[in-house]
Amino acid sequence: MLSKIVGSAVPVLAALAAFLVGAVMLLVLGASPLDGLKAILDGAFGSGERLAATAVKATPLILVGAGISIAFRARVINIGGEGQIIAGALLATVIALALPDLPSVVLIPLVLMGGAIGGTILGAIPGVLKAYASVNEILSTIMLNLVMVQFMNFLLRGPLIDPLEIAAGTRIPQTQRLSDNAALPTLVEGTRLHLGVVVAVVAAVIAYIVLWRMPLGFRLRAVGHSPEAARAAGINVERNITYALAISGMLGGLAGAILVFGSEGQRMITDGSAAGFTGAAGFNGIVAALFGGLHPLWTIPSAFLFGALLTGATQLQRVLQIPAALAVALNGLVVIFVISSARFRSYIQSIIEKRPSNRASEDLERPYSKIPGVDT
Amino acid sequence: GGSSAEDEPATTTVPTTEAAGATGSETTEPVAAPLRVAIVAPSAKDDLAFTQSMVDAVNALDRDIELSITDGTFVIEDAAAAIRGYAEDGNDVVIAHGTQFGASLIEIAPDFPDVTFLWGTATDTQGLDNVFAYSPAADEGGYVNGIVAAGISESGIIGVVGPLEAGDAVAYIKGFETGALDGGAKSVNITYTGSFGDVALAAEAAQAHLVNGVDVLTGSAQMVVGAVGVASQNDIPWFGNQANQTSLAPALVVASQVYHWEVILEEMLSLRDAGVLGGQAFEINLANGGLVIEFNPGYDLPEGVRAAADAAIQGIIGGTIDTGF
Amino acid sequence: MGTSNTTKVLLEMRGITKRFPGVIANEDVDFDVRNGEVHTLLGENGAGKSTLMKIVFGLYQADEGEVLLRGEPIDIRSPSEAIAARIGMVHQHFMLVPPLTVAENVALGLSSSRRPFTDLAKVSTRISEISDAHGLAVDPSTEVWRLSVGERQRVEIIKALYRDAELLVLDEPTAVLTPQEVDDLFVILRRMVDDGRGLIFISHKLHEVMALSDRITVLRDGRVAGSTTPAEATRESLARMMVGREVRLTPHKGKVTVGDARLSIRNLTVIGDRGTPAVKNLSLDVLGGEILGIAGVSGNGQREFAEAVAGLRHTEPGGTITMDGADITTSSTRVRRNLGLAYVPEERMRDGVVAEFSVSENLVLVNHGSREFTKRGLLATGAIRRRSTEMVKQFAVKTPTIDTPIASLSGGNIQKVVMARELSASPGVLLACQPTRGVDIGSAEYIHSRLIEQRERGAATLVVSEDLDEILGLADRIAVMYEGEIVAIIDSADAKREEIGLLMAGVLET
Amino acid sequence: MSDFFTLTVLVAVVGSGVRLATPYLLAGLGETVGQKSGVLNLGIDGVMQLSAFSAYFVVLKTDNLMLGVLAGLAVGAVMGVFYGVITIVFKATQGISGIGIFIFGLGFSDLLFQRLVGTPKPIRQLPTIEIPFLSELPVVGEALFQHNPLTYVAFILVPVTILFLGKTTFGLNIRAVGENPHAADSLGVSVERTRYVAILIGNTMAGLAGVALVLELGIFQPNLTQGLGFIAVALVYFGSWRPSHVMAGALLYGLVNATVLQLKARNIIPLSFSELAAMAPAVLTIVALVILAQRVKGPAALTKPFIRH
Ligand SMILES: Nc1ncnc2c1ncn2[C@@H]1O[C@H](COP(=O)(O)OP(=O)(O)OP(=O)(O)O)[C@@H](O)[C@H]1O
Ligand SMILES: Nc1ncnc2c1ncn2[C@@H]1O[C@H](COP(=O)(O)OP(=O)(O)OP(=O)(O)O)[C@@H](O)[C@H]1O
Ligand SMILES: [Mg+2]
Ligand SMILES: [Mg+2]
Repeated sequence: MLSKIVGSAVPVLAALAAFLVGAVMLLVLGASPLDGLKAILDGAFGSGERLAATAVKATPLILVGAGISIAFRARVINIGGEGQIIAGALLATVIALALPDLPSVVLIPLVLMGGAIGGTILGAIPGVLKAYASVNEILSTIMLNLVMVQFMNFLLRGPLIDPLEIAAGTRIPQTQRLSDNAALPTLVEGTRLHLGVVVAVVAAVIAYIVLWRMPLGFRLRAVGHSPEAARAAGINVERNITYALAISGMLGGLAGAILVFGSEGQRMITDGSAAGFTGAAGFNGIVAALFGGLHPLWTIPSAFLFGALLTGATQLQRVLQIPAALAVALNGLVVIFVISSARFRSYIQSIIEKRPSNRASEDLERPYSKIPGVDT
Repeated sequence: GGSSAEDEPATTTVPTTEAAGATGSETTEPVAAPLRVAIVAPSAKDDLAFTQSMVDAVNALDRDIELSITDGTFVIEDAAAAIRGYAEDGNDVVIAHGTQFGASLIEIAPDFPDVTFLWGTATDTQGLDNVFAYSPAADEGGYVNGIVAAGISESGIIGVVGPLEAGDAVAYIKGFETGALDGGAKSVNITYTGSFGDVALAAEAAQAHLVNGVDVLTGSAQMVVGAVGVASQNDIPWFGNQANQTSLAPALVVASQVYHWEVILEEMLSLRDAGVLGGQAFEINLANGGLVIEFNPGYDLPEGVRAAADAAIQGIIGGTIDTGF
Repeated sequence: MGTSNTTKVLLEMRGITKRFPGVIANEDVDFDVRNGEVHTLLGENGAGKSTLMKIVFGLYQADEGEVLLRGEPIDIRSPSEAIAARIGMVHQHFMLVPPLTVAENVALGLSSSRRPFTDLAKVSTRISEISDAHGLAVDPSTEVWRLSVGERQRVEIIKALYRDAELLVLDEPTAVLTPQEVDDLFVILRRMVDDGRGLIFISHKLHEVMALSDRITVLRDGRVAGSTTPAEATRESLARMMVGREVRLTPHKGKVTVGDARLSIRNLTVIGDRGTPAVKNLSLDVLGGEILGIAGVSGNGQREFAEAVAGLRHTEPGGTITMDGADITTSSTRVRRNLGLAYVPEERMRDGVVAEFSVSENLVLVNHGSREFTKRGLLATGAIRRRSTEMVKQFAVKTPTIDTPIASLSGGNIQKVVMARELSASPGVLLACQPTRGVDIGSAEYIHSRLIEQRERGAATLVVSEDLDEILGLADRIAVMYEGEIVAIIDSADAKREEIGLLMAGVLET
Repeated sequence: MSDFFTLTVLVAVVGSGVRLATPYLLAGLGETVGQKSGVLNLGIDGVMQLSAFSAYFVVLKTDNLMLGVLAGLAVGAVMGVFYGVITIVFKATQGISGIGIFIFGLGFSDLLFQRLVGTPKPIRQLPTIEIPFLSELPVVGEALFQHNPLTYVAFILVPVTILFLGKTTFGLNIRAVGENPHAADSLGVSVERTRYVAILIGNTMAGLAGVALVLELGIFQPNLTQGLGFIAVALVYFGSWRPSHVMAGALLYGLVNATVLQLKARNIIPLSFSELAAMAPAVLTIVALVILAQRVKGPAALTKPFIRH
């Protein structure tokens, strides 16, 4: 018990250390860290609407983070979140464009499913390539991100462009306003808190159940820890690697659909870069997952925290005129600090538990083997 | 909707929040508080291009203004959050400086009926009565630049480096193409690199033009700095758009079409003073002085070419020239 | 057992204690080696042998105690300091870089005369000299991955000799060698001792220990359990000293009537990792109620053969594998297991268990998805725990709890977990590879008895082992594998140790 | 279409491809050295941005190209020390900590730029150096021997890296440590030190790649690299850890890009297919990975932290 508490304290301390560096940066930039903190807190939690905005910002991070957690448990590194989000968004958008008149009860599940399928396809590609052609997934997912950005630009500037944009000659790469029947219903009147938030949380809980309570998750984790032993036990390693990336992609794709149908503008739009549409959720989701100890449930509060940091950063810039890039740099530091503390944490835990620090598990490419508060 | 700042405890330190929210703008005494204006823009506030043109314009206004800026918000949802945040914070005027922000504005503006939103570049207000739309007739200056470019080109081949085929870049480039061809150019080669941000690709696109015998270059959007670099290394004259880009290549920038939004900003603010919070569209053009062709005194432009440019400007103002856009 | 001509003490360790979190690996250990002698360290798995030697070699630092080299106290803080002090070590696991050549492997860590470049020509020449002087034939320009296990062993020794080691530590050097290779190695080692070097030798094989040692020290639970010499000791007395109780070294087998062939292999050809056939046109029947032992030097295709039977490796067209009448040649591992195949892989830490999983998770690794362990699509935690507890008890697995990560168990207990998992399914065909390699005597005895139980139950049991004693003790029939073929099948009643050794080495034709 | 295949155009495309390849090559070679020692660095894109900014800033302030190059190298080296501590001392998961470095570099260089510079101001660019005689050769002269000094440096570093890894004692140590660190350790080769130096080399070269990019362009902007560093990592796999193959990959990538741009400039690719054409390099890389991946195994200890046992 003690070891679990100390264990979860270590990454939190590491994150605090990163924020301390952030405070120093603020000082150097000539702003008071206290004012900065106030601005961030105010921007993230200052009102019901802002709280809702934070939750909405956290939504894709929860989904991508849960997906990353599943992938990492199977020892697959999915850096393709950006591309998977885009794929999901595109397919969901096409569905909404094709069937705008379906009633909400049908159309909303349909577009969400479309998003999930789009993401699944884009996740399955590197999955199959890794499992059956030994293509390193880090690289194929990065490359697919590049491909998807251009594909998105092609579609949004060409076949899917808002006819009004052509008429006006501005040609902003955006679709027309999509069917209101597909809009994710608002949960709290007057805020932007929409159904997508609930979908994400439920998806993360399901991800947890799959990973720790279902045979599929058992196999994914076995494959992640030891593909050789899994294979000898009769588990189809290739197929499970494909599943891991496909599921991870599915959650990313779902995030893509939610980004479109939970957006202010109720349409898909970009500025020509991936982040212009995704808000870099594909990368920030990795950060959230990590901070959540690569555990789908812990990813929820973690994503909320980073959602807060991101919304808070907008306020930081508004109020103190500190560039939002500070928040980006800070995110990087949090990743570095937290991941660097992982070994320290298992070392401390092993001392507390008076057990040999798990010798065989030390060759990990993967971050933590045990998560506080959860028996595996 | 309708939950605006007055429903929430004012947590910001801004003293005017309550006043602005509770009493509405029409009763605000002009002497009391400065006008609070906020800009949300996709690129950096000193980008020597689109965003800077608006920041310069607000600063050029002869009014007591308290200006806040959120720049570099190319993520549309982030921009939306910033726009909403500024409205909540009790700003009087929020400038959504990017066509792509329009979709969000449609959702936000009705929630803040006392705030005036400015949206550009856009040609209509989407039926919202607290939104002013603004746009540049960028094709006009493009045409003039095209005439000049054709005048100084020896090969008659002229290159254009664009980002995505979108926004005012399209208008500028179309006008430029027409002007250059009217001015006697043999061909105008246009490359869209596919990115607003990739400077390296813009530079290589300029290089590719040079290979094809291009001896004059222009371009639009913030990534053109890469292309300007190529131009200056190869002594190729350059035409700027949006802001005065002379500082990028003091010897080679021939002219820049500069956006002087202050001309129409003043009009919009006056309307607001008079109680009209939006509902109209504005355009800057050569005729109203919102578009200005600023020639670089450091570039030795032949008399004849300069005269042709002036003639073109007059022709456009007079309506005798069609820019093709 | 040459009598030592010198009595100078080369290395002396006094009161060595080494702790790891939660474990005391060495406790107050005294140990010494003289020039010109082989001093053997004996002990069960986890007794602390390797740890003690790693302290000698500077890989670990002792928490307490002192080390004297040639009478002088010395503090060895890294392998390079050990090498400088003329200590060499041949590790339990080969310390070679497979893609590099022999010369590059030897040159690693040496300073070069042609700095910053390596001087491989000079190194190669010197390797050849050492090869000639000690009878360690190996080609310096070959990449190590091309070498046989025996050759790799030679490279390890050359590495130590190249650095002019006076004290040589050999941690289980014979675990992967044939009887002939062991004999050759012992000749080489003897010669080195006669040159005046001191040797520390570690092995689990008692007859080797009796053959090579001058002195023997036994470690138990990190402490010295006693010291003796081959003259005073017997294999039985050594085993007793190690385990702390009486141990039966040869398993007891009852009489069983054999049944029909349950596993039939016809014309099996398997391609190995190097792209050449590792198993060539092999045919074999294993009958119900018998243990068929496959003897052979490692690298003669046993591994590929076993993997092909388990469904982990493709077979070439033309061959067939049949189990209880069903053709399983192209079936997946899971299908084979469902048909009643059990498989104990040779590398248990890699293929046998998921090291990060708990004992319980490893016990259900194969059948976690079965009806017994799932309820409405979810894992039935209760049923899994109940069954695991049972198995742990039944197989006498020493573990704190069933939730303990398996990696923190000793090698013998890990193997018991694998056995428990594989045998609890009451398999029709059991394929056990190196079932007791590196496993201590006590656990080995237990594992052997469980294998014999399977035989009595009527299963067809296939035991692949490089330990000839194990095969001789267990098997009803012995198949000798050489270069991918079965060169002879001998009834164990008629089997002679020397004959099998020669068959394994490919010297004797049948 | 036909006028694309004129000599001048082809020469220009090759020249442009070589120029575009330079930063990929520099970063890719550095990453090769790092990976050979067993350390994956996914963060080189971030390192490149930090180095690019510092070089830009120093040249902006001093107008001295040499100082700019040195500043970029120094920042690369500092990031190397940083990454070394993360991966060697703290033994952090390499794939993820690299992402951390990337995000940090992206954000921090942006922050510095906005705070210290703001308006993009052009700086002096690297001069083109025409190699005597060679540059006068027909065809190849213009395509290959009229470039800026860092392009030559990048290509000279290819044989240097081959020699370094293949023939020097330190190169041997790097290869051994990347394959079997325990073996190297047992022979007194310090795994930590070797990896440290390899990481340092890798990051410094990534820094140089950033410098090459910014001094070629003569301007800085946030996210200058646009993910170039990630592609450089991909090229290491593409080149299966052989410097000459990494060079081939970098050239291929540069040439495909240059060709696409050239085709766009001549209106051969219709504007509406611009984006599809821009997918070409990434798609080609994936295809190449599929073809190559099965045959070549990377360093066995890649991404595995070293722990004695
Ligand atoms: N690096 C380490 N961290 C923690 N515990 C360790 C470490 N190395 C060894 N141990 C523990 O120390 C004890 C002694 O291990 P050691 O490897 O010395 O045994 P051994 O006698 O060589 O066994 P074997 O016959 O299996 O090789 C074991 O309990 C082992 O788990
Ligand atoms: N290694 C295994 N051991 C026990 N049961 C298994 C194993 N693999 C799958 N199962 C179970 O067998 C059933 C049918 O297998 P099926 O192949 O349809 O599942 P799957 O999800 O595709 O699994 P896999 O990916 O391992 O093939 C599943 O319900 C699953 O729970
Ligand atoms: Mg299946
Ligand atoms: Mg040992």
